[in-house]
Amino acid sequence: MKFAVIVFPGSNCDSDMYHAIKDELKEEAEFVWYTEKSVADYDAILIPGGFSYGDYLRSGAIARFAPIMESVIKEAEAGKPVLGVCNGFQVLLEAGLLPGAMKRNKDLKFICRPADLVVENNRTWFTSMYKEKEVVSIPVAHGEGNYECDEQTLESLKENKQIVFTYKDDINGSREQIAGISNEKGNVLGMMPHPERAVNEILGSADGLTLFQSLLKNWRESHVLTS
Amino acid sequence: MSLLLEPSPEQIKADKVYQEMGLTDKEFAMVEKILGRLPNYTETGLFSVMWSEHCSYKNSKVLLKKFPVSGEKVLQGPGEGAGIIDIGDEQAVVFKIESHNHPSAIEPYQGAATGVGGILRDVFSMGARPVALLNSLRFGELTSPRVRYLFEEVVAGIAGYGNCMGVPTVGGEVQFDPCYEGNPLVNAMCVGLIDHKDIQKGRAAGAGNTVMYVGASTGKDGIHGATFASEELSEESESKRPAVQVGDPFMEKLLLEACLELVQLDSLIGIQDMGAAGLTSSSAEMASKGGSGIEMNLDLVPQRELNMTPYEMMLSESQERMLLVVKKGHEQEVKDICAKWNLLAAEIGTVTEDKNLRLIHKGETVADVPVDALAEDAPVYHQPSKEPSYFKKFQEKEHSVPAVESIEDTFYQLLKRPTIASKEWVYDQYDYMVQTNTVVHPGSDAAVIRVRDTNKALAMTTDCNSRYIYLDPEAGGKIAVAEAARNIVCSGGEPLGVTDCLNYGSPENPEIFWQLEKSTDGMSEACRELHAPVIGGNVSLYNETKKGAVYPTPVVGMVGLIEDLSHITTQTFKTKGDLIYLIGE
Amino acid sequence: MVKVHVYVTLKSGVLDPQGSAVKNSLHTLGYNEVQEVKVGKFMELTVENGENLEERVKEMCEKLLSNPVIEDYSFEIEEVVSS
Amino acid sequence: MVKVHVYVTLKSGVLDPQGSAVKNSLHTLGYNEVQEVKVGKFMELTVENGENLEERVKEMCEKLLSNPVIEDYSFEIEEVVSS
Ligand SMILES: Nc1ncnc2c1ncn2[C@@H]1O[C@H](COP(=O)(O)OP(=O)(O)O)[C@@H](O)[C@H]1O
Repeated sequence: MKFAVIVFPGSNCDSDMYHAIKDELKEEAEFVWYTEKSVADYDAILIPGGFSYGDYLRSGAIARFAPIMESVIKEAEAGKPVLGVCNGFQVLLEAGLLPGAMKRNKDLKFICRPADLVVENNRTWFTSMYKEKEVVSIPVAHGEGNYECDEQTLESLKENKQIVFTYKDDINGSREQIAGISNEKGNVLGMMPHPERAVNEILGSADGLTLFQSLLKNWRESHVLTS
Repeated sequence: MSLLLEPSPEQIKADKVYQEMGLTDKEFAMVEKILGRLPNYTETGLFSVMWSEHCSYKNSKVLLKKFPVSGEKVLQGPGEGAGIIDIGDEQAVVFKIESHNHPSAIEPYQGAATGVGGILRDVFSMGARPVALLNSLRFGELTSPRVRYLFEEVVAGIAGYGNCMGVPTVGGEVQFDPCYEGNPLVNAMCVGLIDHKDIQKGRAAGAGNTVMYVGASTGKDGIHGATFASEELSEESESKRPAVQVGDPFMEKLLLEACLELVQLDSLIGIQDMGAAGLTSSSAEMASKGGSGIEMNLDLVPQRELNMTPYEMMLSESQERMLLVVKKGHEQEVKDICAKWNLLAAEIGTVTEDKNLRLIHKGETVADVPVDALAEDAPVYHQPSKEPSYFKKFQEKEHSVPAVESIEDTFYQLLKRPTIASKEWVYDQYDYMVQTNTVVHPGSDAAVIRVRDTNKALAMTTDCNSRYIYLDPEAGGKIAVAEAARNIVCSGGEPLGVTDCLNYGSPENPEIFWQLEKSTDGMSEACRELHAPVIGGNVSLYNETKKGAVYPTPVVGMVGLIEDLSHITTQTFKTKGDLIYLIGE
Repeated sequence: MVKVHVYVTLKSGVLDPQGSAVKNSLHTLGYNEVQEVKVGKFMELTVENGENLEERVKEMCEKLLSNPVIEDYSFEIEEVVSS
Repeated sequence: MVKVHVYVTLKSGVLDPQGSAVKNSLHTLGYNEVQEVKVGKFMELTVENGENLEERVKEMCEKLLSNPVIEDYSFEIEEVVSS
């Protein structure tokens, strides 16, 4: 399986994502520079964390207009798996691929720590190897992870099972302790916690690797079916 | 300010304008003698910053000479942006600590942030990729609202810059004591990794080669910051204060990535960060080290404001800038890399044979001075030293053991002291995991970073108990080094070397100079004993307010090598029933 | 040349963590008369005067300067400065 | 009740990285008529009307709402709303 890791000016978890795929999942990964035009040649698209454009104005607001995003949006709409982590999630929100928006953490401070997440929906491409309601440890590192959306959006998120991860404890003020959501189709996942930082016990947890393994497994299975 | 308002050379001498810039009468006379004429305003500025304590170490040079600086594995000792030590497999570790005390006292967020920015540039201008940041902080007591403000903002500033850069902040220390009330200490340390073949030096060599400017444009911020750092803080500091430098970590991230690509170019001759004293120190030092001169056309310097004078451009401390020397004819290679990272790259001058720093502005030569005079010939002072009376009193005191009525109460009392309490509130705000190499997180004795694609790791720590050093500088100096070494060893590493940041009061006070002397003696001895050479550091003097000087605070930054990942040990008790041993005296 | 002042604020009903922090600090300092604080952004754009100025500023606000999911914006075309 | 609008901007000469990022982004989007962007803060305070209102708001601005080392502030006491 071939993964694209999108690199914006200011991305800084791009290498971590790359190494998670290459060294731990042992699949192919390539960096794709923000000025490029197409991600059509890849099987999945990863938008890493960091501070694209310094997070100036609003996190993700400027990156969302980078040239590569047109192709990302197109592929996402066509059903290709897209994962946005942290700043990548913020970019997906700004681009309208996922509903809602991010505000500053409720106590206005950046937080970096291992976090307990509850797998709310394990019937997605990204989470099928977790158990439902399983508690997994995946670190967070963000200043603006306080998820906000209106009532209507929240209702439809719930109805469509788009809430994929929640925080076990309220760490940043997010509505309903939401940590990660998918789009309606389920092929686009945005999450604030960093699965690529939890891919080996030496880093404190390997719970994040399961996410990439699920994706790989589901992709392989669908690939066998379609080809 | 327009050129016309600058005082003439004669006025500078008659009205002692140089004093405001930080030069003494004697030093000005030396300048006059070196030049064989009176310096103009810009030239006086060049000498005043280059001869400030911050750039010249004129008061501390004699002390730094005592440190052991060599060792089998030392690839670069003190003198460059950062020191370098071999770790095998054609790889090396690069590290350095630096202070940003005075800027942080005035504007804590930006002061601390730009301190982190500066130390990062020192490391990546050597060609190394920064892999970790640490810090060492001192504040007054948290009961004061101003101190709380300083503490919160300094921590936020360190986090803001380091997190955005994607370099994990993995360790440090915080101490609270009334002596730091008006003069907090903010020291930042950076550790980088490099392949031997990529090691760069800050040199300008080869007459005819091109001097290039890369990064942010030059503004009027931080003019005279180096001199400011070399004075006591007073009420006046507020008004005399230069425009505060604001950091742009996003720009620095681009600069980092661009520099790591630039160092791969065969046509790159030298590169240096424009840190304190900006264009002046970088150009004069590079030329002096390269045994050549530099001529720069200041009209070509990217400027953020209209009508900047040569004086302002040369003394500006705008952040996120680098000076490069590139083989003639290869400028486009540099421009291409910079364009990829959306950075400015301008050709601003050439390397010359005559060993002078010559500045051209609007067609006129506005400065022409020998580079060695700026970079090498600053006066060296051996300040008088005197044992303080408090020391004698302390020595005469009888040893006493504090009476402890309830061990439990005392234990909780101690844990409640902010200096001893958990620092989770601090390091929770730092992204200590980015780069996914942090194997031992903050909260243990030393932080551990694995070296990717090897079975090795690096342990690192900053330590200094300034109360010990105040009470007995020589023993305290040894203790600081020994504590750092213990932290490394306990984590499974062997000490490789030390970087230090000497934070003291005014060296012109003999009792403070005595503290400096004694504590550096102690540190030197411990470093020698432990085979941990000092490969770089920084000196921050004049940390005083009206109420007095801070405790002598020589912060020790130490890095150790862990040969095998299986040697990594953490601080915590692991399993019920395990035996507890106490070893040592 | 014209100066355009753009104001971006959180939509009413959206909890404003910065606003409440500022309010609490003001209370701590003794300014108890402050009932509510909202923190937003203020941007000053220097723009070459041209056709459809107002229309174009509106677009900039909607596309980039504000996030319509949680923010409202307003702007004023301030003053004409000699160019 | 009165509404107080507070505007906080960077002092001239102080670097404004946000402003330049926004300007560049506007150019990328084709709004080349934008010459300069400065980003600051806008705060809306709802305050009980009382003695020395202006004086007290000034104090708040200096003590808390702006950072006098790098920022300037200004304010308007906007409108009286029925309480
Ligand atoms: N300013 C700081 N930045 C990052 N980490 C810090 C800082 N201060 C303390 N820490 C971390 O907190 C832990 C405890 O620090 P400290 O109380 O100074 O203990 P010790 O005396 O064992 O070094 C250490 O792991 C240290 O690295």
